[in-house]
Amino acid sequence: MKTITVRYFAMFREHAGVSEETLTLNAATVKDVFECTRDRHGSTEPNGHCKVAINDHMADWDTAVSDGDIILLFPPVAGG
Amino acid sequence: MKTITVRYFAMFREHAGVSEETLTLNAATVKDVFECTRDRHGSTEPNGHCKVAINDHMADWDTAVSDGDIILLFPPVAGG
Amino acid sequence: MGILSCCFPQLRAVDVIEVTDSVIDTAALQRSLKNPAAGGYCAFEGWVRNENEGHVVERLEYEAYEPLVIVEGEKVLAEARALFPFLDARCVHRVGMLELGECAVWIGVASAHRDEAFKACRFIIDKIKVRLPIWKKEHYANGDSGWVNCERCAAHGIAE
Amino acid sequence: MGILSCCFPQLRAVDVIEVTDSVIDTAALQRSLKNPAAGGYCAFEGWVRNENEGHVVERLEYEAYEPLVIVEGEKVLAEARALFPFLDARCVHRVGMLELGECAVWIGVASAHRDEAFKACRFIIDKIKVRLPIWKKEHYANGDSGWVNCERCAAHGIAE
Repeated sequence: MKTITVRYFAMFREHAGVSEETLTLNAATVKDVFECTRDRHGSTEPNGHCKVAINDHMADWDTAVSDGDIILLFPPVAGG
Repeated sequence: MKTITVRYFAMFREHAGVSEETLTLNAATVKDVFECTRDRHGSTEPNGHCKVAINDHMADWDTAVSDGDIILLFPPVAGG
Repeated sequence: MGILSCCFPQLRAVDVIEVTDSVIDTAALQRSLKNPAAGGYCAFEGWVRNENEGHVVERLEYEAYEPLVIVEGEKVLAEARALFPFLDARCVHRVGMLELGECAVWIGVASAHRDEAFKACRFIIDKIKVRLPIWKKEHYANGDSGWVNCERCAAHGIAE
Repeated sequence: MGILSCCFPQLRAVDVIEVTDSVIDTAALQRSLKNPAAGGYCAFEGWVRNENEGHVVERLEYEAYEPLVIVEGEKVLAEARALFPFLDARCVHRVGMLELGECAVWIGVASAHRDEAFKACRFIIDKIKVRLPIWKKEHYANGDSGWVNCERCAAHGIAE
């Protein structure tokens, strides 16, 4: 089990009701974190539509997570 | 013979030393006017690089000229 | 409509091309294209730059035959509208003597989405450069000057 | 150089992307791209429009994660510069609540010739829309609101 800080943005934050929380999870990759927190961020999106960052660096879905990481979960972006 | 008013623009005007003159020419088309006035406008350009207008309407080189027409001789354009 | 007519004062039905011998007020022109249905705006400006084909340029002098600039310019705008349906487009070309950095031509296009705005703006400047009766004379640092040949002539060579 | 440094006050070596919660001062941004070697300038602005997919839109709310907007935005600008060598480019994206007609994003590119300016500007806005961590929520006339899905998602469908 790892202690991970998860930050939610936009629609994810609205669904979770918090912008950030620290969770203890059984997760190897950021994709695992995304799946484990589905009931928090409420996304029905395939994760391929979303983006993720670890400690302020954009990450791939199969990037490994470590104890103490800060994971940023980004819903589909729509700038401009 | 026709009496034609010819207006020169940009480098043509500079070479002719006048912006407009009335000439009596043996000319059937505006191309004839262009050729007859080569020593005036000084162009070594093929006429295909230039443009011409009759009485403020853009014309083709084979458009016929009439007595009293005002022919505008435009050197190669370079706007923008 | 009170609020809309305040924020969008100049909803226009026709596309406009103009010739001016004064500094082009690009900010005012841009405001005139504001439209509540517009999601994308693309602008192009041609600036006087300090070099052309190896010559150091100090000034540019533009001459235009305004009556046919307007007629041909309106045709270009209508063609652009038919190809890339936009909301509004405007174009202003300056004439007279311009210093380095000054704006010689401004084009603005507002459209619902960005694709039409970009494509129409590019189409309009490309056509303006080769179709409108406008000429420019470069004034060089060494005191010489020279009329600039049109882009199409340069691209196709003298033999055309 | 006295005259040049007066007319061209902000010659810069790097391309800049910024996030702001204030009105974007597009005129000042444009002036900052003035460069004596620039002959072409292309700008794009995204404006809040009154309709999206059949909904009457009254306001748009933008949220951004600024640290990664800057990092990813600088990557986009560097990619654009490699593909379409220009002189200078800048981008500003606004966040917070925007009214109809307000500018949400501004991109300006100055280059020696127009081709690079148009292509780089288009490249930058296309990438910004799908790569930067920015989200927008539409507020509708009927009181509802909704987050807008990204263009790429919409284009490729939910099955991707």
